[in-house]
Amino acid sequence: MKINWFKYSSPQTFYPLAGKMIPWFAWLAAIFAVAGLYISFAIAPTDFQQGEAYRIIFVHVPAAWMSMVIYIVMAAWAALGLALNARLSAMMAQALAPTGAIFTLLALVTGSLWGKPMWGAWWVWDARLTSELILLFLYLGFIALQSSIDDPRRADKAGALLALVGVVNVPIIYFSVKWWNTLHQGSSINMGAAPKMAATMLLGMLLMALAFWMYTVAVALMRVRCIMLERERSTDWVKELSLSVQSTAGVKS
Amino acid sequence: MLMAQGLACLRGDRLLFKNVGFELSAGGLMYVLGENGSGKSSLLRLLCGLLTPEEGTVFWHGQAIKQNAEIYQSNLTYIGHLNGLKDDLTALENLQISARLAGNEVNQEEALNSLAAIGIARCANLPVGVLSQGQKRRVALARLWLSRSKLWVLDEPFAALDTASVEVLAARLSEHMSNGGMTIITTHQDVVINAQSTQTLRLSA
Amino acid sequence: MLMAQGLACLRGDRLLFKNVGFELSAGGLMYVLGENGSGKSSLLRLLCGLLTPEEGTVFWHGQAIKQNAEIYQSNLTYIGHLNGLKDDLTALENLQISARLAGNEVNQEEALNSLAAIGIARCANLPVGVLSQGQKRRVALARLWLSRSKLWVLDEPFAALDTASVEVLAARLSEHMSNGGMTIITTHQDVVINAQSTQTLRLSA
Amino acid sequence: MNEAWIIVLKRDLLLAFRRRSDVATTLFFFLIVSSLFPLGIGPEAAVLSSIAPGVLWVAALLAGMISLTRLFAADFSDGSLEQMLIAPQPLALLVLAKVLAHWIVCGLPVVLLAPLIGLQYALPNDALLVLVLSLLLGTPALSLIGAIGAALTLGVRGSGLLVALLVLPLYIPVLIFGAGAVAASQHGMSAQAHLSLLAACSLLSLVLAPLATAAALRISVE
Amino acid sequence: MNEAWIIVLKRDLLLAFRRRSDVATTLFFFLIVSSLFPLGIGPEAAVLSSIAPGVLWVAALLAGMISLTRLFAADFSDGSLEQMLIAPQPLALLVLAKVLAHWIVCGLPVVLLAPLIGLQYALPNDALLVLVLSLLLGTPALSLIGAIGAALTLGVRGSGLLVALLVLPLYIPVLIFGAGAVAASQHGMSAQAHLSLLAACSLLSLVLAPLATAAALRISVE
Amino acid sequence: MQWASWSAFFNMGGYAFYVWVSFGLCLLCVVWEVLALRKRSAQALRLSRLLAQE
Ligand code: HEM
Ligand SMILES: Nc1ncnc2c1ncn2[C@@H]1O[C@H](COP(=O)(O)OP(=O)(O)OP(=O)(O)O)[C@@H](O)[C@H]1O
Ligand SMILES: Nc1ncnc2c1ncn2[C@@H]1O[C@H](COP(=O)(O)OP(=O)(O)OP(=O)(O)O)[C@@H](O)[C@H]1O
Ligand SMILES: [Mg+2]
Ligand SMILES: [Mg+2]
Repeated sequence: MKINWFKYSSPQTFYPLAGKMIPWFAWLAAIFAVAGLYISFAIAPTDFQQGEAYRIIFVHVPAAWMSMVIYIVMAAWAALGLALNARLSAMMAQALAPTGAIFTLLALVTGSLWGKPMWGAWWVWDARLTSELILLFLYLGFIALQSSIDDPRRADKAGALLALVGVVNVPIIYFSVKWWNTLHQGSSINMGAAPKMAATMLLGMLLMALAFWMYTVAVALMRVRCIMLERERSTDWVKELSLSVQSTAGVKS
Repeated sequence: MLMAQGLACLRGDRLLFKNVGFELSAGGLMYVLGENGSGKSSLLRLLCGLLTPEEGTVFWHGQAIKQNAEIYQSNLTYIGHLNGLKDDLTALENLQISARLAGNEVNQEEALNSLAAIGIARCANLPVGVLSQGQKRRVALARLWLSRSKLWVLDEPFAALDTASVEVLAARLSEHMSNGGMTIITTHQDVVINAQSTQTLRLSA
Repeated sequence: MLMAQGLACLRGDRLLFKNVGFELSAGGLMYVLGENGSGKSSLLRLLCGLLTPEEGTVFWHGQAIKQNAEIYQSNLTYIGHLNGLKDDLTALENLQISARLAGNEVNQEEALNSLAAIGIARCANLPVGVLSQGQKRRVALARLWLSRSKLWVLDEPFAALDTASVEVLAARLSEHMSNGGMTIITTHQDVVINAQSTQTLRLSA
Repeated sequence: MNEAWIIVLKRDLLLAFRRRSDVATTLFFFLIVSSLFPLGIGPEAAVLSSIAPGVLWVAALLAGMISLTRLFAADFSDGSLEQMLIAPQPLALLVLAKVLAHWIVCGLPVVLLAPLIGLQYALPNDALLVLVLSLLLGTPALSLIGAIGAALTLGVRGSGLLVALLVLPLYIPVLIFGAGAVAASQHGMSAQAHLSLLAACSLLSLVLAPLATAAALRISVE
Repeated sequence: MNEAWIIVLKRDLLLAFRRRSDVATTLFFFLIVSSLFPLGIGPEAAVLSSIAPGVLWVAALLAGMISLTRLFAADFSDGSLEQMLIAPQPLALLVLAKVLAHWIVCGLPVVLLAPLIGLQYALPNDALLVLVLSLLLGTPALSLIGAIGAALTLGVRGSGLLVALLVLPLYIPVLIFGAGAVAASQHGMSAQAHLSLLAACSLLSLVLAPLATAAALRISVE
Repeated sequence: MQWASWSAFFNMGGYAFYVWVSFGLCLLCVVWEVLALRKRSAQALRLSRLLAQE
């Protein structure tokens, strides 16, 4: 089954390439983060309704965005892996899932931390909050399924199938949850109450989102390298690599 | 009629075998031999299409079995380690259902006859759950008296059978081959089976 | 030392056997033979105390085994159809745990040696779930190299083993008997085992 | 009739008949779960009737899910599943037959029992009717979606609860529309919209789920 | 230490560790089930907080029961159970070790997660504390009683219903005292009495359940 | 620049807890994830080195 679709789809060639890409994305992430944090804390004015608490928006919203984007990207990799039987795609999907779950968790936690001062409650069953919670469940299901299957190729395929089923369902879930909350008389507060966004705030959020995005790429590449090492443990290239790393101790491959 | 080319099988991260090929024609019998863990069962599952080979292809009448799965499968009878029996159904019901699922319509009398052939007519109306290991195996093997498939793939059919049953089964296999059927079999026992042509595939761990 | 008197076994509404009795003394080997379904496995489970006999009693050193269960059980090693292995644990872990549960403290080296003795040292650190049928059986049987029990009760230990392993196991059994142990065994294969005294119990269906 | 799917359907129904008590357990589970709440929450009729749609639907959902975890497990461990995979018929069809049998055996009784429990929760008559209707339209989707989860987790370590984790989030739309329908009729509104959405969920899963399940089975049996 | 029960305990913990996802799934089952109710019932905080004690306890009960149904199933089908039966140690002790392992792995995490979910149901702080306490005292009883049921279901055809009939009624006192304790503290009363009763349930089942379970296992294995 | 002093900055208009915990948690997740991955990678390399030297 050797489709030499693309030279870098083989772990052996992708591993060093990824290694070269990681620092670039890491630096980009750092630069965007510094710029974003500068805007969020130094430039953006105090909100007259919410006071300084609104600054949570600069991590909350980018995290929420990333949680959704990553799921879609992950499903796309999974589909590609299933369709082309390409190992690398499946590994990318697997590498993205934990980061996606972390961002989902961060969105939930920062949202809660925002909700407490604004609404007086850590949690309300608002449509958007609820669907974010369900998204967390979907991520966890994907991770749990993959981690409980030993055979990596089977895990890849099963995970990919699950991600695809999830993608079909995500919009359905999203709209049903939305509808659910508007039909029952909703909570008196909702996130629409957040202030109309000023341009600086939007810029800050965008920069932070870019930082998160670059970070995600860097971390996913790191994780995919780990996965490659673990899976191809008994192949020659990994053995050679591990020996060469030792001989040039401290130098990254 | 059945041909395999360059088969390789990877389980976990171990390559069990590679470059396995053979040709089996009508009336042919093939023994798959090898030590425990050498990959005999895996090879048989590959040949049935239950496992996807890492490399290589299996052909049935010149066509890859993945391409014309339905035709191939209607010519195939596979009996693996597992008997494929339901503990709550009687031997007779189990036999009829598994034969029908494989596409052979059978009536009750035919089913009873085949149970009698392998010597467990007495258990026909007992739920399979209460049978002994060897009796269960015999219920599963009784399908061979009903099967009209060309190709039989049998994974250690003789294990747990008593001597009388081994002989009965060997006779049935010989009959199948003399009717132009094909059989692929793994076993650790020495059993005499007659065939128009006999070949041996030895896997080494 | 082991004595059975007037054993009868009822499974469902069928009387499998009745009035089965025997005496087995140190160094003795007993084959339990019979066709599929004649009640060999049931007899073995009776002797282990896993089944309660319909009639009759099993005595160990003159005492009914129900009366002094703990002493009897600390002298007993039983390996049934089922291997008693956990798929998620490695062969080594499985072996150590099952030996300890039976009351034999073993260290890792001893366990490794016994895996090596039956030829699966290579699989020692693999989870048992990925092993082949015969390999799993060998992991279960490796306990016999660690066991210090007097009485071994083995249900078809040779099924699914390749020829080399059969010989290794037979040699181990002979050694056990020459050390004054006792073995009760069922099998459908012809295997040469040496014992100070050999007897055969034939059950007819 | 010798279509393979009819054989599978008949076989599964026969098996269920032989193990009648299994069927009873699903039903009993539903019954118990829905009667535990009054014990945990207290007996006020007003509170109970306001939470009834949600509780009954969640109970139905859980009952369905729990009985599903074993949809393919027995077939897998006794080898019948292998035989189904190499049967000369489309696997998706056989899967559909199995799901249908499961629904007849586990889904339908719950649907029929539900109004009885609704009475305990002091639901008015038209709400009871809507409850039955919504369950009738929604439970097939539960069975179909659940089958995917059951197939994916076959032979996997700790599959029982894993199924829950995979499947329950996917059940949420069905829950929302189902409970929504009953609640709407409780508040004197029309349940039509919810019911159509439920039917749409079932239809969509009827088309897609058997294919996904068949693919998952092939993966799991490797 | 070579006591057989310690070996069993260690083995089961090791197995659970190998299948870490199992532990996580019990937890997530609890989490998901308790988040389903708001979706079925509606988001009003007042309603939710009034039903929270009942809902959370029922969810804990279900999570326990579901993970328990298979407490001995794997041991039974792979033959380890036979080996435990003929081990030269009292079976009841080995059973206790298995139940303890199960509780550490499945019960304890639920206890620890519960307050987080309590927050979602808008429970006040002291009610949260009582919730944790009541779960801590009550879940051992659930595990111990459930083990009897698990032992009875083993391989015995048609015992499914029997188990549900046997176990769930026995769970009911635990549910009532547990939910009662939380509700009491919600209403500003002392939860002391409820909590002592819970502890009594656990102690009683600690004494009786292992013996009953051992007897049931011997019957099931015949 | 809108902060009168560093202490005003750290005080975040009385919302210090919420704001700093939010940002702190993000930072913590990032740091933890990166460190965990480096450890995992080192472990994988060590294991395959052991395999290679065998
Ligand atoms: C646990 C609690 C919360 C969760 C799970 C949550 C979740 C989300 C999600 C998923 C988004 C992205 C939605 C989208 O882009 O379509 C989002 C955006 C947002 N959230 Fe939250 N949120 C929470 C609490 C809050 C609170 C308390 C506030 C403010 C009072 C808030 C204000 C916002 C704002 C202003 C946006 C950006 C809206 C937009 O881009 O259209 N969130 N949140
Ligand atoms: N629980 C049971 N209920 C009813 N009958 C049973 C039960 N268990 C076993 N039997 C019957 O007891 C008989 C003997 O079974 P047993 O397993 O002891 O046979 P065996 O001699 O070991 O056969 P084999 O060589 O096939 O292993 C069988 O005919 C079986 O049908
Ligand atoms: N799912 C799996 N993952 C990893 N390895 C596996 C898997 N299944 C089987 N193996 C390995 O493949 C090898 C061959 O297994 P197989 O069952 O084909 O052997 P076999 O020749 O049939 O042996 P036996 O004579 O014992 O039946 C074994 O060493 C086993 O450890
Ligand atoms: Mg084999
Ligand atoms: Mg037997």
